[in-house]
Amino acid sequence: MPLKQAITGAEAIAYAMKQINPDVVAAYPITPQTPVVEYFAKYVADGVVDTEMIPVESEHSAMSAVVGAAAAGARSFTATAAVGLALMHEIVFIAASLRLPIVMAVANRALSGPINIHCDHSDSMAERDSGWIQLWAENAQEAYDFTVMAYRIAEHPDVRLPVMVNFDGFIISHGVEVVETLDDEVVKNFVGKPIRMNSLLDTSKPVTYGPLDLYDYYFEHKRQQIEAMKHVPKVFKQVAEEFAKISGRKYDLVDEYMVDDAEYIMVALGSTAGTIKHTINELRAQGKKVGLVKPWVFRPFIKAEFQRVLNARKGVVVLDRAASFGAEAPLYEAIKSALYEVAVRPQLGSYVYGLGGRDITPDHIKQAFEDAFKGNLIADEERYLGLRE
Amino acid sequence: MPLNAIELAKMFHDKNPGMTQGHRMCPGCAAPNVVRFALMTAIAKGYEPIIGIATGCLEVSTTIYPYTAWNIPYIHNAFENVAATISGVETAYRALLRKGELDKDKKYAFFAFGGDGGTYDIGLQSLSGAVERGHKFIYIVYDNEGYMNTGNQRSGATPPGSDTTTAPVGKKLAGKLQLKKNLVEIMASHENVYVATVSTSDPVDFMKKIEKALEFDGPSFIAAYSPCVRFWRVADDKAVDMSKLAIETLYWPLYEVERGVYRVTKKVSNPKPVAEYIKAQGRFKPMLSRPDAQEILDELQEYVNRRYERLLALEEATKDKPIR
Amino acid sequence: MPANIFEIRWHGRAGQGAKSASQMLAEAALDMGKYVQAFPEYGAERTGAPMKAFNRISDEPILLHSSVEKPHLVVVIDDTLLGNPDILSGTTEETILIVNTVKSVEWVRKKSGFNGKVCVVRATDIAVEELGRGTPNTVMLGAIAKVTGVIELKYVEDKIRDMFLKKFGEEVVQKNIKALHRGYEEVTCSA
Amino acid sequence: MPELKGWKELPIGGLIVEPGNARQYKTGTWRVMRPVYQAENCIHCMQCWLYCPDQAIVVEIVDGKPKMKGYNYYYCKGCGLCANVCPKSIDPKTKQPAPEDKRAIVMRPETEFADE
Repeated sequence: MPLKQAITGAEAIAYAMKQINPDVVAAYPITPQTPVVEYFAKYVADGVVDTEMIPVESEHSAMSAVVGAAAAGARSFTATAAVGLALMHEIVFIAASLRLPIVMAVANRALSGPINIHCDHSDSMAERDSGWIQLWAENAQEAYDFTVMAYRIAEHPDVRLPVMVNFDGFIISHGVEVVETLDDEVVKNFVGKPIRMNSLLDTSKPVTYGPLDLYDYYFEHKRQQIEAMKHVPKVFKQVAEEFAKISGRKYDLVDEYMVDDAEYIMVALGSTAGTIKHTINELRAQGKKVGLVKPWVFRPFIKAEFQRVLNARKGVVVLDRAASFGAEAPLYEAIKSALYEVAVRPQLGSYVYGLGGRDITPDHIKQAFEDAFKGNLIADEERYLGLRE
Repeated sequence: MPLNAIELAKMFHDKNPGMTQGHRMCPGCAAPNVVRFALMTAIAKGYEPIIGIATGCLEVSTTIYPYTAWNIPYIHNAFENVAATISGVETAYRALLRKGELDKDKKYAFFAFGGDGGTYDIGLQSLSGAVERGHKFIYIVYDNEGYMNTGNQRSGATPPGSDTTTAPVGKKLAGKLQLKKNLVEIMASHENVYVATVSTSDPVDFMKKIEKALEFDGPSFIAAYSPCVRFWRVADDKAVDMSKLAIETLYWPLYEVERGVYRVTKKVSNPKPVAEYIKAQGRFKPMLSRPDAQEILDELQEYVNRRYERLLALEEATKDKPIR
Repeated sequence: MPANIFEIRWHGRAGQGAKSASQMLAEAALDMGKYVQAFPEYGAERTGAPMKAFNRISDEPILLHSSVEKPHLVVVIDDTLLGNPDILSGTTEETILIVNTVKSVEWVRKKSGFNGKVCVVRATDIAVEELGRGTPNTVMLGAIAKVTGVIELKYVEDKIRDMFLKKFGEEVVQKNIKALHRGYEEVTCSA
Repeated sequence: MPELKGWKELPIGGLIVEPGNARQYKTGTWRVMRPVYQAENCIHCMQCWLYCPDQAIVVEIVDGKPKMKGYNYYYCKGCGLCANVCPKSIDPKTKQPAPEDKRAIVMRPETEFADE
């Protein structure tokens, strides 16, 4: 029987990992990811899981160790946040290039400096071209569900790419919410046995991982990675469909909320999407035709989904919890680029909000929608919510 | 009986010991022999080696896509993380063994190889962490005293007076001014570790130490003296000669530390002056033509003497009572 | 804020257990079939610094992820915090204030300058009497149950049992339940 | 060089799944000095075999003992380490380099073998 628990997002992810019972977990504590590691370490200490845990001396070694473990055929997991992810950066790319089905939970937190421990998306946005699949959770429930789904996507023979499960630091990681967890057996059967390929431990078929790959072959290997990303939508949908059968919860590439008749649509990632939904409910009560599209899958970025949903709307407001200094904010840039090819382009507006954990409230969201209602969205103007002038 | 050339030739004359022909290391490089000596020992003793290599000469020259000079499982991850990487492989082994997914009678040996750059400098944190965590693996640094892969830049292992491109001998400065980092002692300061220095010029000692490392219940760190004939500016056939000279001058003392117990495995009763070693190599030539050359030589000689005396004292001190 | 979401703000000092109390409240409310949130405010504070924690309780799924700005209930675990302007932030005359103090309602009103409904409970004293240590959480939950009805005692009792039975045994469970009930019984409010 | 395959044909991840295929790569073209084996002086001590960094010494087992049979010039890079470590390269009495006709290995410029 599914169980409703009041738990934090960090505990929800650790709980999912407990049910998955991975072979190897290598992680280093960093706020606000730390409770994920702590909860999991307790499972290991209590013998609830068979996992071998590597308490590494840095995030760089965490990612390095899971690369080694995954290449050895172990189902491997790590978790990090912010500057920890930045420290891993080099190896994040290597993990994807070696096509290792690693899963990593990222408690999204602002990158330094100045140092800040609170939520924004600058950490994962800096890794968006690393070749990892990026799933973005709105709440602890989605963080749990994506963790359960992640290995099925990562290990799929058509994909073989690492998956990053993003969940907002503190807001989701430390906030207690109601999470409906599945039975251990159900998760175990859903995730299944690891699909191992080219294990280093198979000495009968020795493989060489990570050779020097020069201009005569490197490009072809990158092309393969590009291709693998193209297979993600199909595989994600398959896995999501199966997941719906065991959970009753339906996921897709994008989450569409009240979009059918919406004239104005907001686009946002993570926990803010929930606050936007809440605000949409209020605005709908006032007769405003507003909706939300939230990328559940941000990498690969599925243009067609946004073209389908956003075509011919009156206004599209994109909220970014990360700035791209000297360029358009990352989510906005992607949406704007997608809309180049739609039949009827909506008015578009870019809003950056919530950097370093600055609160985003329904009032801020209404403010952005107001601009849209007035026809006052300017595609080339970046605006800020909750910022003091 | 210790392994010797005749026995090894019988075993390996028709097969490659992990590393194969067709690699593209420089002619006369010592590193392939460091690898072969280690892997032959492991295979001869019934182990199946799995190796990780840090970015460096050995890595780039043996795995130029689509070719690999390895017929054993191999992973290269990055420059600074081979210890962490192999710790992941070793942990995966323990996890899968526990879950009954591996043949429990099979003896794996996990090796990590790194140059001095990847070990003394950029990879030191990763190495220290992996050793502290107690993974059962053997880390071998092939120490050629500089970033030779990229053309002779200074590393923490470069000796004073050596001419490198990033610490060149100039009108003012005599090349690298600092002593070589004593990494062996740093590694010996980790608890529950087996640490040894080796040289290909003493294969019996080399292989005995590898054997010990294989049997040691914990991590091992082996520092292998590995002349770079190219950037030390010696003739292609001089790697073994230089290694011998390094031992005879006490520049590279052969010893081991097992859980704090020191043992000097090669006693040198009448050491040759270290100047003989220095003067045999072109990399010191620019320094030797400076007016302060003698001062530098004297300092180095003094250091070498002091280090050896210290080792003998530690051997004596830990003989009956380990220091930990 | 839609009326169907009940919002609570806790004020305490880091280390006093406001975070745990808010989580326990959330769990009890969940067992009542409610949707809940509990989240503390994180800075870099160490033991003793003033801190806040929050709850949302609703009959419907809670989508909001912003912080609580207009609490329906403010719970103050440490009366030395009264006078701190944070405590009144976002409150109206509709807001209820529950304070752990041995002082009177009038004293609290004067000290805080708060005009709405004020309730007081000697939570620390009761905890010392019943549990032998001054951890006021369960007493405060009893007071909240009485004053607001957002949680019911029997659900909190179940939580107490979940938390303490295995670790400390039935005696500790009973002591905590007693403390809970005394909080319920002994909280007094302004008219 | 092998045929340059397109991206659809290559194994993913840059993996090399054919162990030791570097053996196809001829390192013998690097050689400028050639070691020449003079079997009549060889004592089959296997020092050359032990030290050859390119595994270019050909050894066969005869009556249970390894015998040096010469070079695999496909791989030999001509570093001369074999000649250097060969005990027959030193005159046991004088401790000086032995005369060439007494050695088991002598190094010759590759140009002398241009016809081959």
